[in-house]
Amino acid sequence: MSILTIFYILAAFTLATGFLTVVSKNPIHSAIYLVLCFFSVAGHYLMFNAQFLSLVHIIVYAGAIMVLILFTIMLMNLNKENEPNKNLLSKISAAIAFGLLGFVMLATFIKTMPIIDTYKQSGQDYQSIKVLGKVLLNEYMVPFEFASVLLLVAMIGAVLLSKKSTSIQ
Amino acid sequence: MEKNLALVLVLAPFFGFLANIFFGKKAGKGFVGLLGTLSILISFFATTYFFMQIQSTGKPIEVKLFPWIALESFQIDMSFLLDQLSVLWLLFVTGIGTLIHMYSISYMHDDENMHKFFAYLNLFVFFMITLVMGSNLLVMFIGWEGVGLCSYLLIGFWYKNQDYNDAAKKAFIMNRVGDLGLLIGIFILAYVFGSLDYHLIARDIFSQELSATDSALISIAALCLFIGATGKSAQIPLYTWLPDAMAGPTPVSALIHAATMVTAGIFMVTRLNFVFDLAPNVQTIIAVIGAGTAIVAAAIGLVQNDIKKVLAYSTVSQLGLMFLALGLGAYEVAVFHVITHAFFKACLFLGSGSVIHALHGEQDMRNMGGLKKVMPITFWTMMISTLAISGIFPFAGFWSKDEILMTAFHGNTILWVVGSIASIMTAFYMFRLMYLTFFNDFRGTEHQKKHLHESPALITIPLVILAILAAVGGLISLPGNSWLNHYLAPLFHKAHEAHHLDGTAYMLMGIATVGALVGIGMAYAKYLKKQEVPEQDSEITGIAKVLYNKFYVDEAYEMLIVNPLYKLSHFFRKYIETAVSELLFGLGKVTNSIGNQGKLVQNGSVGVYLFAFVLGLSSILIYLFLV
Amino acid sequence: MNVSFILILLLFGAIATYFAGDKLAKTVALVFSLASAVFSVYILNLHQAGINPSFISQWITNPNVFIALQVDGLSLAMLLLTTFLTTIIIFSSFGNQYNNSKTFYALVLFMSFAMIGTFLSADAFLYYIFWELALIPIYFIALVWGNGDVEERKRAIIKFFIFTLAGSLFMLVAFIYLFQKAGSLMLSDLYAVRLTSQEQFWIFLAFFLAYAIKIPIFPFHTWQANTYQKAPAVGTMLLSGIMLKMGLYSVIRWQLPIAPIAAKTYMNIFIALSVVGVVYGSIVALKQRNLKKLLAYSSLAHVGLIAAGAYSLSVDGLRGAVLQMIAHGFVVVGLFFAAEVIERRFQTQEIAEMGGIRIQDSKFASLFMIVMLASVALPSTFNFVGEFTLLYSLYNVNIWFAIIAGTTIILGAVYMLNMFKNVMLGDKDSRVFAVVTTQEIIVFVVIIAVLLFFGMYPKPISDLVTPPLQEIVGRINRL
Amino acid sequence: MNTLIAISGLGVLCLLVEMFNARKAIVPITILGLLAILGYNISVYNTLGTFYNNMMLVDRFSVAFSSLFIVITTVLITMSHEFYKDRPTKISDFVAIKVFMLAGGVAMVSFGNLAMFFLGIEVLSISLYILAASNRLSLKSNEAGMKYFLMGSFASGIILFGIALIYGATGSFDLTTIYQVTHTASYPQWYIIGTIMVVIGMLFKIAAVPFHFWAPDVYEGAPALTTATMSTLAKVIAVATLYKLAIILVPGQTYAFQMIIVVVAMASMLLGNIMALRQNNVKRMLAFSGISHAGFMVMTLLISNNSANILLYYATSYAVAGLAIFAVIFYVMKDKENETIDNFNGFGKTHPLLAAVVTTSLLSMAGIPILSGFFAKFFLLSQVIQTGWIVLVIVAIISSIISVGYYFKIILAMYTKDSEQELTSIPLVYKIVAILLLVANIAIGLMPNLVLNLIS
Amino acid sequence: MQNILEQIGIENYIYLSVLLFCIGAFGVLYRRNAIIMFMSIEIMLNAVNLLLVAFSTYHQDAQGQVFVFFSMAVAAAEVAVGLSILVSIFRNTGSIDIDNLKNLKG
Repeated sequence: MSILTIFYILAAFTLATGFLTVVSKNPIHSAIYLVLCFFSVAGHYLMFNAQFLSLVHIIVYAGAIMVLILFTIMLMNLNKENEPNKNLLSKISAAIAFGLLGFVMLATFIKTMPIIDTYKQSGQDYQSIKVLGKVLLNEYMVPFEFASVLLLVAMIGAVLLSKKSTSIQ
Repeated sequence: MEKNLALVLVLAPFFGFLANIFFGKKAGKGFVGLLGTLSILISFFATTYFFMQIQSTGKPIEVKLFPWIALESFQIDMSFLLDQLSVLWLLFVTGIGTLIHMYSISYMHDDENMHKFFAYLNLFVFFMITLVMGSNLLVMFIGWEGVGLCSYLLIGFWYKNQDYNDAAKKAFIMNRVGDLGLLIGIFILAYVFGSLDYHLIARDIFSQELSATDSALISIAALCLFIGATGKSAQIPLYTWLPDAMAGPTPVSALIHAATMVTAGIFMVTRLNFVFDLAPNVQTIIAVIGAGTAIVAAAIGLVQNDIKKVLAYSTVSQLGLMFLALGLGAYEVAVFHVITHAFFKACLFLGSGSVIHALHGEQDMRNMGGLKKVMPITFWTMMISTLAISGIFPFAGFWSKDEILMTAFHGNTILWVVGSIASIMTAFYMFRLMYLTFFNDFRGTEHQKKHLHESPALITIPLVILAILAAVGGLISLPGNSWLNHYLAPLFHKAHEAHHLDGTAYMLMGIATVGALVGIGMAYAKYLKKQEVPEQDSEITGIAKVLYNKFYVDEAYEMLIVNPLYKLSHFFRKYIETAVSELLFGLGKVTNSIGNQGKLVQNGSVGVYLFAFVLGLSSILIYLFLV
Repeated sequence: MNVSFILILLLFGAIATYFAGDKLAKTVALVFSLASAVFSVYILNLHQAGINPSFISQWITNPNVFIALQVDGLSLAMLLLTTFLTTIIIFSSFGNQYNNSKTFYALVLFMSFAMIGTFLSADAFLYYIFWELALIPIYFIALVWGNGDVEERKRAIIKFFIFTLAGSLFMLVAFIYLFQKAGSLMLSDLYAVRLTSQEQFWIFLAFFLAYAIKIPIFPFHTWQANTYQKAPAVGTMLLSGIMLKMGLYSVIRWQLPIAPIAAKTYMNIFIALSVVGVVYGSIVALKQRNLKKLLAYSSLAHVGLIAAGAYSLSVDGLRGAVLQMIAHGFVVVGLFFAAEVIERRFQTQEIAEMGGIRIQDSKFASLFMIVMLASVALPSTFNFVGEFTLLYSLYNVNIWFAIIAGTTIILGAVYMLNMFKNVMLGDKDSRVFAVVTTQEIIVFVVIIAVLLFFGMYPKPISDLVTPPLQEIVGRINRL
Repeated sequence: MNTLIAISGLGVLCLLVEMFNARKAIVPITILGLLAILGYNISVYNTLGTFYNNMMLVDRFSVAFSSLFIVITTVLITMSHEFYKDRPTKISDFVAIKVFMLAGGVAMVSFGNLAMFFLGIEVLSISLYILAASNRLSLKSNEAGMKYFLMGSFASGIILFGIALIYGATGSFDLTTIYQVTHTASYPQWYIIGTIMVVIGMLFKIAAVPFHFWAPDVYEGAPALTTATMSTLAKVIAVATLYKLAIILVPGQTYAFQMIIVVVAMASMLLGNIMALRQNNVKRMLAFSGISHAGFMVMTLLISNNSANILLYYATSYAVAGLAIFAVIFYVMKDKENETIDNFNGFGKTHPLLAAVVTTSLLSMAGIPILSGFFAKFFLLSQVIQTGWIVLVIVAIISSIISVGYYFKIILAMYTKDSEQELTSIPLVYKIVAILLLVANIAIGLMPNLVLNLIS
Repeated sequence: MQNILEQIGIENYIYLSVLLFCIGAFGVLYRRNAIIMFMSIEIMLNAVNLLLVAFSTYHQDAQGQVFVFFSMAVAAAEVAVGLSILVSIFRNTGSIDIDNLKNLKG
């Protein structure tokens, strides 16, 4: 079983779970498919030998984001198929958009794809935790800090939007 | 000295006008009349001085005042020219003007706006003097339009009556039609000769060969100028305003619409005789139109019942005869008839005014009659003038009309026949007028009858003077020994053979006299012998009806020109205006409908928005990479 | 002392008027307008004495823009026209009571400021700015103090605004293009720039759109009648008396010399359009029942003739145009003032509701009549001088232009006399017409005096404007 | 270079001040802080270069635009105290978010690395999502926040995809490196795709057609102050960033790229103005007006000569006019059920001064001289015509004409209709701000050199 | 260390992420349930992350992977804000159907 076959299987799995996420009627099912999808993506990362990244990926996406989403679903008691039927037109238009976008992007890439025979092999370590940490905290120190501002804003925002304010009533 | 005197000549009436309009009301009617008359009299005296001067030296006097309009190729000055023609014209303009002013003192005495009347009359004389004295066409044009304005003001003098105002308006507008022609003619002359000065144009014409284009242009110019003349001098096709103009007070009719203003066309043609001489085709047109006007107007005059309307048509007819003469190149003959016509026609109008005055405004001859005994002076003066206009020897009209017919006879027999018939008709309707007015019994109301009286001296004196002039005016140009021809000779550049007193001449005189007598006889038979009175308006039938309604020319104009114009106006206003606005509003509507479509797309659904997003993205990628 | 002082004076006057309060506003405005008139006479003296009162100073360095105010005979004539007419117009409004009159009179002075700026500017950028600025005050004057139904007024005035703005924006495009070519927008630089005939055509057309709407030339005139009708008397007078002269002046100053080849090639078309406007305006005026609208259409006819003369590209045509601009400025102000005098008493503009005024007030009748006669170009009035020169210049282009345009002589008489008859004459005296006041008489007398004096002796103005016009025509013909 | 840090610090300080229960001091402190930062920012006008491992690229462009952002933010924050008067407990959050947003904006115009750009745009966007939805009890506000969030995330995805492709093609996120690679060596076509996707994402942010659909809805639904922020600050930031990106990333401006910009600009100008004609809601109308102005500003991408200056001038004039209008809108639309133009009825009589401010600002937007809007359009078009896209100029002119139609709707309402509501006094802050902005507008108009030569 | 791309090829990764991205986009367009739309957006971001990592390997460069961390932070922040907006909508309307949000239009 060559690596390529593994890739194909994994890719098919990724796409399939992604697609199922999108089309599942039950939000819970969608969420579960999405988690599977995330895992498959983590699998891809592993194939690249990016262990740290795949770990972080699973922690952040599956562990944090999906939990948050699921939590919200539970909170709102949405775990049933309560989505009314969409009208045909919007379905068709979504399908058209999907087809068009997919076709255009794929066609574009196929058309513009350079022929790559040899791949760079630096032979150096570029994706171990150590290297990543160095890059992140040296070169990318400012963005790293700035990301904290981003998270701070999100935090303030989340509080601002969801906190029941008592002063107005 | 001469310059100052010329200024006095021009400005005296103008000051009369100013004084009357500003102070007339306060100063009182006596002052107004006196001032008005005196200011003209001063002009008259000044004219007499110049007349003497020119008689003795024969040299024209030019008075340059100041530059007026500057054009790139030449400049138009405000300047005056006193030569044989203008002085002659001034003489009878101011002379008759003085008489008529005098007459008006009494005639208008009861009108509350007498000061305005005199002011307008003075203004008229001022403009008439400008017209005559201008040394170039444009100064003449000031006078030309100015007299038109005064005519407008005076016709509509009784402005409370909207019919009178319409008549005034009509006069002004029809004159303006002619004025446009005149203006175009002026443009052409200016273009060809680079000047509008009479002298310079004449000098150019005689000093150099004219190219073919120039000759053609001059022909057009002559035609345009003649169109101008038809407006002012009431010729076909623009004559219809003159009968309507009788709405004005009678002295106005006498001064403006008989003696002076309407002869401006003849003056202009005579003034520019050297131009017309270059355009023989146009001269033919002038002659034909003159003859046509003469007979058409005479025919209409046959059946009119309003005393002033009869005289108005008579005027048109006589003017036609003058143009006939002009068209045949006999300028001095036309001038001669202008002068005699001024005398007798002014007299006739003033006489009719006297009658109307006596009858408290009655103008319908069917309600007159038998006034001979009550108003002897009026009767006799009018009788003399009637004889003169009918061409009875030895009154003034005989000589001048005879000259015209003789010229016509030599020029073109048909024109002569037409002119002669017009003359016969003239004799007929003039005597019809006399018989209906003065003979038989009075047909008016009892009230009127009680108050019948002869007019006061201020009215009769001018009548008498004019009657005398009408009787002896012919003396200035007796056949064979014409002072007038001699006097005017320097003006004309084309040698014009004088008529000899030969057999033909006597024969023609005889025919004319017999013709006149026939006309008189018919009138006598119909109106004195049978004592017929014209039927009421509704009973008129047949040809008479056509004539009575003036060949329906007014109606035709109304239908062919006025109504289409108003319809066009309506059409423009209703359709073109809206169409143009709608076109532009249409653009607004298009944007609005685009906006509405846009509003439909902007339907609040995120799906649609994202769809548009994806479409935009895709099309950009397609455009960049796949096309 | 240079000419920029007059702009400062008026701007300051506008501000002072605003702060003077409602009661004093009109007096203050009159004083300032009078001062500007006096000062413009002073400038005239300087000019005659050979001193050049022009003003130039750099404004924006990149792009190169100057504050350049140029005084020559032509701009001086327009300056005098504007300052004197503004004074007359302000004085004429003394008989009216306006709400919030401080703003009103401030706007009037501001408008005068902008119009004078337009006439004086020798830098296209500055010129354009003044050109647009003049639009704002008249918009508000017409909108806020206008008459008639609010909705209709709004529609008419927004139409006017969008029309004129649209036109002038195309002019702006032309200027931008020229700026790229010349590197500066100074008039002298624009004159010097070489353009192909293709470029000239488009530039000419862009200018034409702006000016044709402003003047207006058929078929761009549809804003005019309604706006004139809805605007208050002062607004109408400003619009018709001065503002539309901006368009005509610009044709002479900017359009023709910058695009001479196009002007020469297409002159017949533009003359024809103008002449069509003459006839069209006259014919439409025949059936108008609203006095101000009738006057508006008559104005359309008159300015059509002026435009035709300007496009004839001859000294005669241009001079006639300038003379007639001035004459028309005064006469149209007089006519609209007469309409206003009637409206003050009868509260109507409908001709059918008037009549019989002459019985009650013959003085007014006489004054009105003289102004009316001047507008139909009776010889010895100023308008005749202009109209004659214009028609003659048209004749030199083509006799048919002269004949067709000449019909205005006839048609003008028709509608004017009809109007006069229906408005003034007759014996209807059901409505009381209070006798004209001294203030109203003064306005008329001043206007009439100007019209008659220059009618007899147009030489001073003619001499003043001829040298620059000769230069412009020379420039056109050189190419 | 330290501007970004200072601003972020100021944001944190706001939150701290709240913790110390000094609510009333928040706005003054922030304003003072911002002014100080502004002063600092101007002082580094001449110390240019790259900082923090090329993460920040400080040049005159970034300094000038950062200063503009700071000024706009200062104005917005000055008014926020009055605006949030009935929600005092949350004022620190609002102010802090705005300050952070400013930090995002500064990061966006002075980024030297795509990571900074991406984080900056996310900070900006997330702040705006929050602000748009910040009126929690209003369904409209919720809807606006949600729509903006969904579409904004989508656009973020596109931008991120583009960045990934750029990285894939060049192997770096560093602007200088990318620039060197694309101008010296050959590179895969992905790079172009990537830049196009980034540009499209930015076109979304500036609300250019056809990526504009979110703008009207969000502007309408969001609280007025947020709308003001979006239509002035956010738009100006996005435009400046788009400009910087396009200039640096798009190599040698091909015809096809220009064509896209031309089409987008024309569509934005026309559609924005035409749609605005049909609006009754003032905020919505201003949204469409903003779309058309985005079209105008996008045109700067076509021109080479002096374009940054012109963009700065245009943006300044647009922001100044917009803020002045909003200052009045805050007052007029306060506690109003609907936000239609009718609320302006009779405003000319009741508040002549503020009405004059609105009028002049609208006229400035419409491009009437001597106001700055005219000069902005003039400078812009005079450069565009040089590129040969005369069609574009004509379309710009036509859309300007159309725009007069709706700008004058407000003016007409103010001066011709009668007011049916009773007079209330205007908060002093709004009045002062409005008048100062009016003065600024005219000053920039009369002395364009003040702004026009800052960059080149 | 061997480059895995030699056996798979970078193009395959590009296609995969494009497809995944399109699926995400499709989800955003297709669904009206806001939560699932959020999930779709996460799929889109994941696609990009995958691409970044692939390119990181392609260039043998750590920056791409570092960028993924930022991307994750952004994703987390977005979800947090998005969900809180959703919560407040849900509190107001009792629904998370995006089609109910059509008050703003025209």
